[in-house]
Amino acid sequence: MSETNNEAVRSRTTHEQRSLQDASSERKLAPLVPAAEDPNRALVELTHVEKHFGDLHVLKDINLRVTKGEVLVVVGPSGSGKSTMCRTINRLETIDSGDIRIDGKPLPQEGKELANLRAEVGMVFQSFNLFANKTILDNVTLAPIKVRHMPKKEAEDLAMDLLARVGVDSQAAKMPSQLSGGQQQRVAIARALAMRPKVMLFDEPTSALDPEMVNEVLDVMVELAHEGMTMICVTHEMGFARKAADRIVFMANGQILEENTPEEFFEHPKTERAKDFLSKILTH
Amino acid sequence: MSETNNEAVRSRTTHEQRSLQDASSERKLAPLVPAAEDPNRALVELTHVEKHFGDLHVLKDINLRVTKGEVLVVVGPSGSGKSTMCRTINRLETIDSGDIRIDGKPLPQEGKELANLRAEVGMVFQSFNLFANKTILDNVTLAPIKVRHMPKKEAEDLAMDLLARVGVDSQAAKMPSQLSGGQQQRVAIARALAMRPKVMLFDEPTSALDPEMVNEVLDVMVELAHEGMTMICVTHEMGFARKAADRIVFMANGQILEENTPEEFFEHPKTERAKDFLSKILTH
Amino acid sequence: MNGFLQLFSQYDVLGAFLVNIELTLWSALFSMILGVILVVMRISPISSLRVVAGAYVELFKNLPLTIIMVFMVLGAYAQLKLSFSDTFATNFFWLAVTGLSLYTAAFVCESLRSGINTVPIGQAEAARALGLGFMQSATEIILPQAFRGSVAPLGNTLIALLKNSTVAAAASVSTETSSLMSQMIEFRPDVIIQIFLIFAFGYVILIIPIGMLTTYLSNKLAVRR
Amino acid sequence: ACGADETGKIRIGIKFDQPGLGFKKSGTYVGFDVDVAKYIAKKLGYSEDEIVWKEAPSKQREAMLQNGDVDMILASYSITDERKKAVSFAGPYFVAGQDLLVRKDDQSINGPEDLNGKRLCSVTGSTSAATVKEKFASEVQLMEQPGYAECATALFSGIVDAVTTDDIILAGLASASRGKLRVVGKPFTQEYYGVGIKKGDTKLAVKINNAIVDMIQDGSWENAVSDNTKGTDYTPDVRYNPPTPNEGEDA
Amino acid sequence: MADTSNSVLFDAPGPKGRRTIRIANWVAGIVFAVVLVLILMRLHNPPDGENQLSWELWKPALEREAWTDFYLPGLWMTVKATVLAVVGAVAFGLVFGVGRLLPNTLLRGISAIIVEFCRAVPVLLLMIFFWRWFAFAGLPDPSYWAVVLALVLYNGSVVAELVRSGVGNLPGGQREASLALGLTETQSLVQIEVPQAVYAMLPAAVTQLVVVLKDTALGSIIMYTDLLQESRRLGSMYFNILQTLVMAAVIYFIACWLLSRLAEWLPERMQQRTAAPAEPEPLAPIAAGDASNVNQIAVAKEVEELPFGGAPRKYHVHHRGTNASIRNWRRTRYEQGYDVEHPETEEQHDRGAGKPGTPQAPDPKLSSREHEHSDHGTVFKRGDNIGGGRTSLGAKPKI
Ligand SMILES: Nc1ncnc2c1ncn2[C@@H]1O[C@H](COP(=O)(O)OP(=O)(O)OP(=O)(O)O)[C@@H](O)[C@H]1O
Ligand SMILES: Nc1ncnc2c1ncn2[C@@H]1O[C@H](COP(=O)(O)OP(=O)(O)OP(=O)(O)O)[C@@H](O)[C@H]1O
Ligand SMILES: [Mg+2]
Ligand SMILES: [Mg+2]
Repeated sequence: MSETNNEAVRSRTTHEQRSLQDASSERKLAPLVPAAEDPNRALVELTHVEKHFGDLHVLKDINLRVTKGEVLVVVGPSGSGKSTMCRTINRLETIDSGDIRIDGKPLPQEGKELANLRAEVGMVFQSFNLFANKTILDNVTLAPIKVRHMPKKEAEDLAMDLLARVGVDSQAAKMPSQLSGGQQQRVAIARALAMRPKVMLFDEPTSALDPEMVNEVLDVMVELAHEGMTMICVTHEMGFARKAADRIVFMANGQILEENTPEEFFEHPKTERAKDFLSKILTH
Repeated sequence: MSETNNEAVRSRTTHEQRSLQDASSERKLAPLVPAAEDPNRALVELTHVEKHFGDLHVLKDINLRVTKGEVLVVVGPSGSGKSTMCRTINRLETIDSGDIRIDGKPLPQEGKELANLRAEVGMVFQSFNLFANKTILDNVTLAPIKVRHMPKKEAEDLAMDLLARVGVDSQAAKMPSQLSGGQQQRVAIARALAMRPKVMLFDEPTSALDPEMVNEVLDVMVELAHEGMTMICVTHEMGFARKAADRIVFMANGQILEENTPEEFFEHPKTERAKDFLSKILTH
Repeated sequence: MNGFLQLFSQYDVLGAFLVNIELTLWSALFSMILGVILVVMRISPISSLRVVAGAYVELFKNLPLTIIMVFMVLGAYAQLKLSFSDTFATNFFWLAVTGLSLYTAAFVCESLRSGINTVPIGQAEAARALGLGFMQSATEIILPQAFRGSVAPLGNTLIALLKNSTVAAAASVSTETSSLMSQMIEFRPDVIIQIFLIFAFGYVILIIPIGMLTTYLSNKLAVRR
Repeated sequence: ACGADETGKIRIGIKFDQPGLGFKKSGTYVGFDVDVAKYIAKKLGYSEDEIVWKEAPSKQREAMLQNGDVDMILASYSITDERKKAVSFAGPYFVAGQDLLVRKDDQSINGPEDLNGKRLCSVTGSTSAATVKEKFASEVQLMEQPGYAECATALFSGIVDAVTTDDIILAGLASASRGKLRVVGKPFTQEYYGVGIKKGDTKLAVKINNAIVDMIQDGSWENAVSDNTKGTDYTPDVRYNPPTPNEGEDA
Repeated sequence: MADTSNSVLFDAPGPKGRRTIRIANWVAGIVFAVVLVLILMRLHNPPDGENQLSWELWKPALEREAWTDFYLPGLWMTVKATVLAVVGAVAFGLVFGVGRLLPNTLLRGISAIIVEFCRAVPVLLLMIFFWRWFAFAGLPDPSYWAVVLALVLYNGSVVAELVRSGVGNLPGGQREASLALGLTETQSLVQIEVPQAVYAMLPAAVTQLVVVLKDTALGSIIMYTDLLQESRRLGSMYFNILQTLVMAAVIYFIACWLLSRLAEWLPERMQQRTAAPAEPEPLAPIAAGDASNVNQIAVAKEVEELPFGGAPRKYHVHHRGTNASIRNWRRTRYEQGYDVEHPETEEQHDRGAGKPGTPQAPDPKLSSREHEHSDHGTVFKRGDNIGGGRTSLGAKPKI
């Protein structure tokens, strides 16, 4: 079934993609990702990361290395620590021990440097988290203006560019609550991209969406992957994982149990936990 | 793709089922359904049922007949009146005209008779609706004690029996909020079963659940179907529909548009609406 | 300083607080009773009862307590001859209690109703679907949950009542704290700030524990959903 | 106070809420205090539209004079030694006495001694009721109300039997009562109503005293009293009235 | 708030039920009418005193002069005090509400003490004190400023709590999203959280306006010439004080009632601009420093009624966001009793007891609740426990 599922995703994607490309050919858009330099540089590197919530050991000796341009998909049962790991990468969650490096530099602990680092790591949340008191456009321009001190005009141009790219430019003046979930999530992606991040983190970006809207968001992500963005995605969308991932990481109980290519992982999971998980996730 | 989907459901189900049966073989459990008598008796019969909400015509001339032991699955787009129909059957919603009979008797309008009838129709809600102020065990024993005047001891034995059957007996002393959605829904099924209902109504029992928990609930429902329970299920789980349904009813716009066997319905939907609906529902 | 201490032997500050506490307790009792009656009327299926209770609540919620207190004396007592005792002090005390109770009952009713509103309709439907009757589902499922949801708003109402008891001054109760504070200020305007702080902290000391207790109870009893 | 141009005008503090003495009605001010104030102002060289009336509630009178909010106050302001520490007085222009107001048909009360076992109303914060209780009738029950109108209403409806305060105020109430109330007419204290002025302003005090003398002599004083107590058979205590204004002339 | 109180208790009545209801309806209606008539008769013909319904008494209370000389000037004074008090209260509330959220412990503590103090002292005491104090100090218009200042302090403290619970009620995601974009904590507070808290609190602030308006009537006790005082004066001219007070009451009622309607009309509009629940009932937390009781009331808000009074279908919300407590998430839940056991011990327990084949839910309670996950697009984000780790006074566990 996963095969067919995947096919369905693919067919829809190419369709959507075409129209997106149509849109982008009308205006000249800047590339989303800074030009690649050394393809083997580690952009994100976690070594021996440990994290407790009180008595609960949520991250156990996590080691992970994401190189430039790589698309990493993290899967695993609920509560296995996927979100926590994702959030430690831009220090929304502190770690107890271990080391996290972004683009070779250790994660700053606080203050301006931390804010600057966070600006380089884009994050997209399950629940969109658009700023409810700002219009779509303001949502996207806020950080460039406040953090990057970009002139308002320039920030707005950039924002309209990005909104066009994710296909919601016509909604720029609306409030977030007036958009559908899928549109909101695409705005959230544009908002993160506006900071020209080196790496993007996605924490279950589609699981709060109505089924009909899942694909419009996945399409944007697929395109982003194609453009060479470095991405870490926590997701349950196996079709997307198969299609876009360079590598799949399987977590359970706070540990990384498997790391493999999509083909290998889906066809020949090595651990019992992964087999069990796949059987659960793929049956309906 | 639906084929594979279906297969997956089947394979998992049998696996789970086996283990459920293992569990039940450890203790001797009473059968869930009173011994069958006349297989062709109509347990639930709706004739010319009409219902408005203000100007909105939600049920238009509904005619439906469910015989003993039959498993009826109701599908249809959102807002088509599936839930409303389901709820009229035990008069959580009143009807404007038409006739509803349960086991040959017309639906009482109020008072003790209505309560008694409702006791014979089990209902499982989308949002579980476990009594938040009672423990799991009390949730299940409440109605047998209060309505059926069963001695406490006996009711508790019965409840533990049923909880074991749905696999949550270890949680009996907890409060509902401490259980996962899947567990809560299974308790809700046990609670309905504790009244030894003649027919069970399920209103989208899995759509408020996290994906991983859907199957644990569907498994219980499948087993129930196998034991011969008469069931009316509103659901979007097509795998379940294919596997367990004797008949599928397709509703749209308050009308019953199609009634057919699962095979016929899925392979050769007769109406455009059904085709359209199926194409939407089966793509992801 | 000596004069200041002398002020307290001369004026019965504790006694004044006692008057306010008594006013509060009696009014709490009566407003609770009336509030329950109102809420029952308000949620009953009988529309005339609903209308009357609704009108009552709207009326008292939107009138200044001061006016109500004045009406108690000039309207209820002077015109309708509602009298509790031939002794003026007692009579005005009870008139003040009546006024406070009438006023607070509207808020009690709202608190209880918001408690009932915290019960999701699904709970009632589940109870009905299992064959529980009206009394059974009310006593077993709805009211226990509704009561727990009312704890916090009721606590807020009680605190408001204690503070409002000072308005009894408008109903000629002259022994309570605000009247006494006025008298003391009249007598010793030079220590006005100290006098005020004494009374203010009296209320802080009374109210903080009520608040803590309410919070504790409402968290403790809260229905987890 | 609200930004009206006050240069070249005289600001006089009066009560706004005492029928018969100082009362705001249809945008104008009426009452005995008002009449006296107008007369004084005229003698000081201010026409009627050069007067700015200000409300002077009992508890704010000293402060208003000290701040210079008003030039003088005529607001049933009794001359006392305590008050003279903070302000000066001119006058007195009237000697009031504490008296009782009762229902017209109630013949049982003819003096403060008759109040034993009866109910008496006074306004919050005044000492007049306490005086009655201490000196004349220890068995009396007291009720405090925020204003005299409330007391009078209570008297109407029978929940109290008498209202006590200065006789001229009671007379004002009685005159507004459509003949249903009467003043007993046996004042049992003396209150010397003075014109409150800024402390030590002897020059002004002399001018005011002269004006009051004039007023008494040309009969305007008599007229003012009778105008404002119309409909009652009230007469001021003749033992003290009209008074000799001699306050505040020595510094 | 969706009013489900009726449908929650009563089943839709059948024919017999409807008849009983109809009869009861008439009986009750007649009883109330009779009571009303009795009261009016009593007023018409009291044992002593005058007929309170006579036109002679009502006319002076209703005529033109009464309005131009008494009610309208009084109302103006009332409005003057109300408006200034509201403006002051909002300013006070914003300053100290934000003060209670600042990272600095000292500022937070001071704000907390001020707010809690102002909330506990009866407004009347404040008024009397300021009135006397200002009079002694020789300020002009002491009663006006006393009324305004007392109302500012009390209502400002309520607004402060509304701001705080508004910020606390925001889903944690709003703050996280701004941090993730590289904004600093203070920027996030100023740009994102406080504006939304203000939108969320606006309806409640309008409700609070009703309280302010009503409380100005206390000013009459300290001789402020507001509507109540003016109508008393009018009444002392014709001895129809009851009538004039009734008129004052009617004016107060209408003004407050209109404001209440406004407060009910606002939330829908405000909800578009905030991720916190915007509600007309001020859900100011009760006790010193603890705002957590908000969540019990919030549950009710999830039930939204359908247009024709039937039962709403989808209200199961398993995940709620909370902003204030994000750092203390687990401890607060533990304190609130969601977790009877520590998750870890329980998992082991589960595993030990779990029978083979029992569908093993991966630690159900915690995981399912933490993440905001909403049913079908409508994202309900509700405050779960407010003020958990951020307040100095009440953040400690209550037991
Ligand atoms: N702030 C917190 N405080 C305490 N415990 C937490 C907190 N956040 C997460 N947890 C716990 O840590 C564990 C890992 O959580 P995490 O959210 O990372 O899981 P996940 O893999 O993302 O799950 P899901 O698929 O449900 O999103 C869970 O047991 C969760 O209950
Ligand atoms: N109590 C009510 N008052 C008014 N309209 C209602 C009420 N309940 C349902 N409706 C409307 O009646 C129609 C049918 O609703 P119903 O819930 O039966 O649909 P459904 O098929 O169950 O949809 P879904 O798949 O979304 O659950 C919808 O348009 C709904 O908005
Ligand atoms: Mg997660
Ligand atoms: Mg439905």
